[in-house]
Amino acid sequence: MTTVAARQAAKPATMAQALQRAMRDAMAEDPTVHVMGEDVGTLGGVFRVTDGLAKEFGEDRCTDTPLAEAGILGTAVGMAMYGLRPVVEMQFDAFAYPAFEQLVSHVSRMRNRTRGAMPMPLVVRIPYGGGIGGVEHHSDSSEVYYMATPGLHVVTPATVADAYGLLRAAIASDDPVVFLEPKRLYWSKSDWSPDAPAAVEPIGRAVVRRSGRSATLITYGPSVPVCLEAAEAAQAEGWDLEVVDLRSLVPFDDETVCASVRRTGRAIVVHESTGFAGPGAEIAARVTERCFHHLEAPVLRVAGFDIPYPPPMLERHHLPGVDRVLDAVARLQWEAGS
Amino acid sequence: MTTVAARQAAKPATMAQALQRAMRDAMAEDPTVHVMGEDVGTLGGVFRVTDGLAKEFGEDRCTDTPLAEAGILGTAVGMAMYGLRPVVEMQFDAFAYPAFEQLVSHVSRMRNRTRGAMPMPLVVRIPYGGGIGGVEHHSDSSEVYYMATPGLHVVTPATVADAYGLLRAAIASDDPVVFLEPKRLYWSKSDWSPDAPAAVEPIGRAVVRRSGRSATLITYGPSVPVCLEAAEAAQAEGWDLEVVDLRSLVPFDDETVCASVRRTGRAIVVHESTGFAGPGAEIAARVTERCFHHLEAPVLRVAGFDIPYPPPMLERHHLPGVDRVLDAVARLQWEAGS
Amino acid sequence: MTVQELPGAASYRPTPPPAWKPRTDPAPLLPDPEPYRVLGTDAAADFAPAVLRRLYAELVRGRRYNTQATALTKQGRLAVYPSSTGQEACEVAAALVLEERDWLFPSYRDTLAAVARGLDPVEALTLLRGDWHTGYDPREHRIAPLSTPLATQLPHAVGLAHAARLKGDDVVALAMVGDGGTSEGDFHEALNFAAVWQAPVVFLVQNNGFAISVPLAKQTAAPSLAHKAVGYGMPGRLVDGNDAAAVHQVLSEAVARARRGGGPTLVEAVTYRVEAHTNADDATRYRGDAEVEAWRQHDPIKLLERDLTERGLLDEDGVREAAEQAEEMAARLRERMNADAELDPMDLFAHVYAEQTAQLREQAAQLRAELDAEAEGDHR
Amino acid sequence: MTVQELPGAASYRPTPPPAWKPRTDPAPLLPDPEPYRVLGTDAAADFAPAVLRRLYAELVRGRRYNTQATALTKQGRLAVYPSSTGQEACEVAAALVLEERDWLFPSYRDTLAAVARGLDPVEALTLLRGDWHTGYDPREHRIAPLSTPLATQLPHAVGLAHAARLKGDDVVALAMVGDGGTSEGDFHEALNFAAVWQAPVVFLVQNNGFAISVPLAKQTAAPSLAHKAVGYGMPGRLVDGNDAAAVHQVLSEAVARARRGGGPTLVEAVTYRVEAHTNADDATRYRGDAEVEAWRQHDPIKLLERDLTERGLLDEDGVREAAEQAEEMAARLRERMNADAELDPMDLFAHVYAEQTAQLREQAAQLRAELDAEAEGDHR
Ligand SMILES: Cc1ncc(C[n+]2csc(CCOP(=O)(O)OP(=O)(O)O)c2C)c(N)n1
Ligand SMILES: Cc1ncc(C[n+]2csc(CCOP(=O)(O)OP(=O)(O)O)c2C)c(N)n1
Ligand SMILES: [Mg+2]
Ligand SMILES: [Mg+2]
Repeated sequence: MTTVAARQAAKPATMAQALQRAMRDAMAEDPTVHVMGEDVGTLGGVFRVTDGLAKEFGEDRCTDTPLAEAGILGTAVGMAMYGLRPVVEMQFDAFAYPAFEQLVSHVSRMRNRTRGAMPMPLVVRIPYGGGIGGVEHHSDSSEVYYMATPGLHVVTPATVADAYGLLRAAIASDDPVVFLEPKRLYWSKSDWSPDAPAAVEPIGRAVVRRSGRSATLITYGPSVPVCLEAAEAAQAEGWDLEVVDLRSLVPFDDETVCASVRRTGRAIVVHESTGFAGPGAEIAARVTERCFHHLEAPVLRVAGFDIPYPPPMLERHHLPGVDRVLDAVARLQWEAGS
Repeated sequence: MTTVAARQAAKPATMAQALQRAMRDAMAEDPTVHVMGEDVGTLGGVFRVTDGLAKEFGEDRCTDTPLAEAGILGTAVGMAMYGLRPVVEMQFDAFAYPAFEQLVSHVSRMRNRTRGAMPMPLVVRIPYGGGIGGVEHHSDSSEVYYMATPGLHVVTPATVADAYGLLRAAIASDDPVVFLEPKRLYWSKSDWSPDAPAAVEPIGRAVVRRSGRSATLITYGPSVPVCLEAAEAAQAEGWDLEVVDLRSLVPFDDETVCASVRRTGRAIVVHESTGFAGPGAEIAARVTERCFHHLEAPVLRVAGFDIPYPPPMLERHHLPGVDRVLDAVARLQWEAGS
Repeated sequence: MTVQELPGAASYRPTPPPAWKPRTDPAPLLPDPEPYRVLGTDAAADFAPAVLRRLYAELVRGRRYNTQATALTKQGRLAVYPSSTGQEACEVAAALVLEERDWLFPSYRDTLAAVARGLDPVEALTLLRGDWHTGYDPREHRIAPLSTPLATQLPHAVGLAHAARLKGDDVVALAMVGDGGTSEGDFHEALNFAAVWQAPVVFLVQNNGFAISVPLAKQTAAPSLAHKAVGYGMPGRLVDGNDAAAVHQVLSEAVARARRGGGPTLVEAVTYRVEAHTNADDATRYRGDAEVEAWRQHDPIKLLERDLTERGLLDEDGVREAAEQAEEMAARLRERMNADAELDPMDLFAHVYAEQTAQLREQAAQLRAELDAEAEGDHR
Repeated sequence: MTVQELPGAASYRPTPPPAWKPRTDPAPLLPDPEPYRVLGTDAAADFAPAVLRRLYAELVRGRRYNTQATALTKQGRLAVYPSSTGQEACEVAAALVLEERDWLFPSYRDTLAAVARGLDPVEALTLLRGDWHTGYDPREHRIAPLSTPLATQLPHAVGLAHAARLKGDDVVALAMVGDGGTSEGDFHEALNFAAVWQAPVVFLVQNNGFAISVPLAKQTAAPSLAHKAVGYGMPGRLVDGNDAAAVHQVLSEAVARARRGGGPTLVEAVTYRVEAHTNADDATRYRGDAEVEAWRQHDPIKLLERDLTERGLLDEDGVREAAEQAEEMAARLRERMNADAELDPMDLFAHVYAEQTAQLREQAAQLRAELDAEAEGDHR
């Protein structure tokens, strides 16, 4: 797609900028890509992720909609029926709930319903998770609702480069993708060039972010940096932890995850979402099913507590931090095995 | 509550009748109990579960609402704020999705939000599950969405007696209860007297429906009869299966479940819902966490496939039946252990 | 020019009250106090005879289709059928006012509208027969999938019409919904988006008096459902839904308006569901015979037949011919529906995603193995 | 008598077109073409001076409350504050028209309305300070929790009002929502339920021109938001939202109507959000200074002050006194908000359910242990 000559040098960029660039590039390449949502046009989104798109491509390509999430997703369905590729922004996690019926009853089922005649190539971007001091309803980790809905892909980046690559892949996908953007990583920076992601794989592959031999931390999105930090700290206590960033919750990359767990013999799933019937339940269950005889200890889960998301001043007690991850590592029955 | 003299002899009754009776008795005892929903009044509900209530208690106590599920649940929230105990009927599983925001953003959080000042003593009755030849959107098993939402109780009966007892307990609860009614058991019959349930425990206790020593089938709602049948059939193949009916998915009765699994050393979770990130994921994960060293084999899951619910003519291939349960039993690594 | 700049979209501007300016005039948006009628009025004389004759043939076929489909439920050939008997004028007119390039968004009750638009009735009935969900390619026929979640198809229609307009295509979408469906939030959001975007959509509400058992008086307190239009800034039209000519005319005007960039219209057609909600329903629980009988006297076929006959546009031969054609259609339908549907259980995994995931491949293999075992008869 | 039989609820009956009967007359439901005004008109002379004086004092306090709260965000004492500067007339009038037994359902922007109703400002700001979600007992104050999901509070208000009426209590609910919020399905469903049930509710839409950055022209194409009322069968009223006397009068009439069983009313108050959406917003991205400046000239306090002064109801002393009282309130608020909130992390598990589940007890014990370790400084 890009020639070597055109490649840009890597420069510091935020995740928000990489996401913006992904939409911009997709819109430039493909006139059927349309961005829509509340405040995405003139304002550029409350997180500025769509900044400049309306100016560059016009309001018909990047549209401020009326304030109605079911209407936004419902009209996007109709647009996809006519051959467009809508990229819908939900302003915050909890404000995607009004669109739940359209998502579950139509978006996820349209292809199957019509035996493939009517695919739903649309992306629902949802800023999710906590840690930004948001008031109630602004910090939900709602990924399990989408994971439990067959027909959807569920994707979440943890790095600037993945933010670009995964969003490009999501927009290119012929299936609906729920694209979860970790709010508290929006301003995380790294050196990155928009050219690099040409190498990013299509949706569905996890990646080992840190190799280790003692145990595997299975994680994604906002918890990836936490796990990497925990792995560094664990070194001091003699544990050499491997960190797997799932990137895609659906489809799930059993291969990468199980290869790691079979190697280490121990695993912990780490995420912000509440634990009970949360994403970690599936991950722990399937890893156990597939790697049972390699496991020296049960797969543990470090998750948000099973409570409504706390008010800002208390959220640090809820969010799984480095200490809580290390406490779990200590509980991995080290006396028992290898 | 009832004197011995007033006790009625057990007579054959359907689950639908027991549910109706539970509402009737609750309404008679407590004037704050109000039933509301689409067609619950004059018609008595499309499954006739509210039959006769409007006639007996008047339309203000059993109300045909406008056709709008968010409005139904949203107004019920307001009624509960004023001290009533609304019992809301959603006509079918998939038609509860429009009410998702009200359920997740308000019903489940109101008590916590107000530090206990404003509880939400309401019941959301949802006929769920397949096996009745329903067209698309009439057979969803949506329980995991509710399980993953802290603040809700999630309950589902498998017997006529439990239908009565659990619904009485749900209406009496000071917390919101999602009450899932297995559609295909509505017409299941057994000898039952409305007096018996005085003995039914409050929400939160599982029950061993069949004792066995070889392995535990953990199940609930519409899959309970399937598991009991499978257990009978397994006898012929030399397996003595225990069947645990969870009855309450939230709170989860770890005690009963783990006691059984520790005894048998093997477990299979059986439910209709899709498997991936389904209820069985949590159940398998927590049983493994708690009983790891008692397990001779990984906890297996027998669930609906990870697909949108099939059309009526194909649903039998999707639903976990006796054969699929027995196939899973055979995979429990019998060579490995005790 | 962006859609936001198109005429109508931006007429409502916030200005400080000190300089409050007259905004969209609500008067032309309000429906007439009486449902519009053609048959039996002077307007009938102006109506193109060819259209009336076409309507008549389709109404007769439509009625026969309804009775045949209901009969198929009794024979176990359909899982369920929500009949549109008594509402054929709306069903047929909705189909006939559209061009081939236009799109129809039926509600779950509107298989007849799809059939009148030319869809193979067996394909139209797939959902209700139960061999698959949607039995046709929506794009080939420009008919959105028949589906049960009420009012959810309305935003789809708006989005599609909007997309067509953005692409510069001369396409109108006609979306159908019941009186009960107007209470859903999706109705509201769809109409609002349509008006703000000035999308070429026509919303047809068939007010048939009931949502299953719930009468209109418990559904709304509005002067009429058509009055809802003014709150979105679109015209509302009230029409006698059993007067096929009137429905045809009102819908044609709305379609023409949408086509020329005039934006959406809300049409309320007052009609009546003569049969029970579906074959599974017992209508005697919630309404009396007298009301049903009164409506049977206002039958859409009778109304049109009387008019055509009086004006010499229909004679006994014509009536017989229409009946025979309808009977033929019914016989063919019966025959084809009596054949067992061909089903491949492996299709369950074929269309969940564009590319089958590893997870679904595993599960498909499991089912394959089960089916093979079953076929060999060696399964438990 | 059931609610369904109460006057108004059942006025819309399905009858066959042959016998079409006149239904609810839409004319009285339609709003006037111009926003209603009192200040600067003849109507002002009839207005009770005591009410005007009370409004004035509250407006001045309200403005000061707004600026103080915004200042607290800059000092990190509030997580976020959505100011109602410029909208104080609506906020204050909404609070004052209610009796003690009535209920207020504010939107997320309406902390001022809650405060004007008598709620402790620190309790009102708890959500925005971030130490808990709702800082007060809603039942004690009859103020529903301030909460952000837009329009979701409207069906709550309807349900509560309906419940009160069923119980025979003489209680009215007043529910507030923004212009943007009217696009949500919940708005539609709430108004429809209210009208069908003839619930004693007043809906107050503060049309402040914007939903964050989205201007009204992209939100609706309606002649006015008040015109939505007719589609539900309730009266719509349009009022100058910066004219405190006019808002007070229109809301009072609507409350009185609801109280005497006359059913719900939709009031659109035309106003303007003078500040940015919240302290985190940059309003220059989507609107120019000129528009803001024009509205500043139509300031609710200035309007009322001018009228009161001209009529001799307010002199320099009165102005100073009001300012002083407001300053005192602000000083107290500042002081109290500068104290750190007392927080117990174990509260996280205290109110999820009436009775703590075993699962939560386990998790609470985990946090307890972590906190103890942290306190002992021996944690990693
Ligand atoms: C969202 C949703 N809620 C409930 C139902 C169940 N249901 C099916 S038909 C029906 C009544 C529909 O009434 P109306 O909209 O007037 O259409 P009609 O049946 O009269 O054609 C109901 C409540 C549904 N299909 N979808
Ligand atoms: C359901 C929902 N969607 C989106 C949001 C995010 N949001 C917060 S305020 C706002 C704009 C509200 O505009 P309006 O209703 O006019 O009220 P105003 O802010 O002008 O008082 C939006 C989109 C939300 N809080 N709730
Ligand atoms: Mg109807
Ligand atoms: Mg606003």
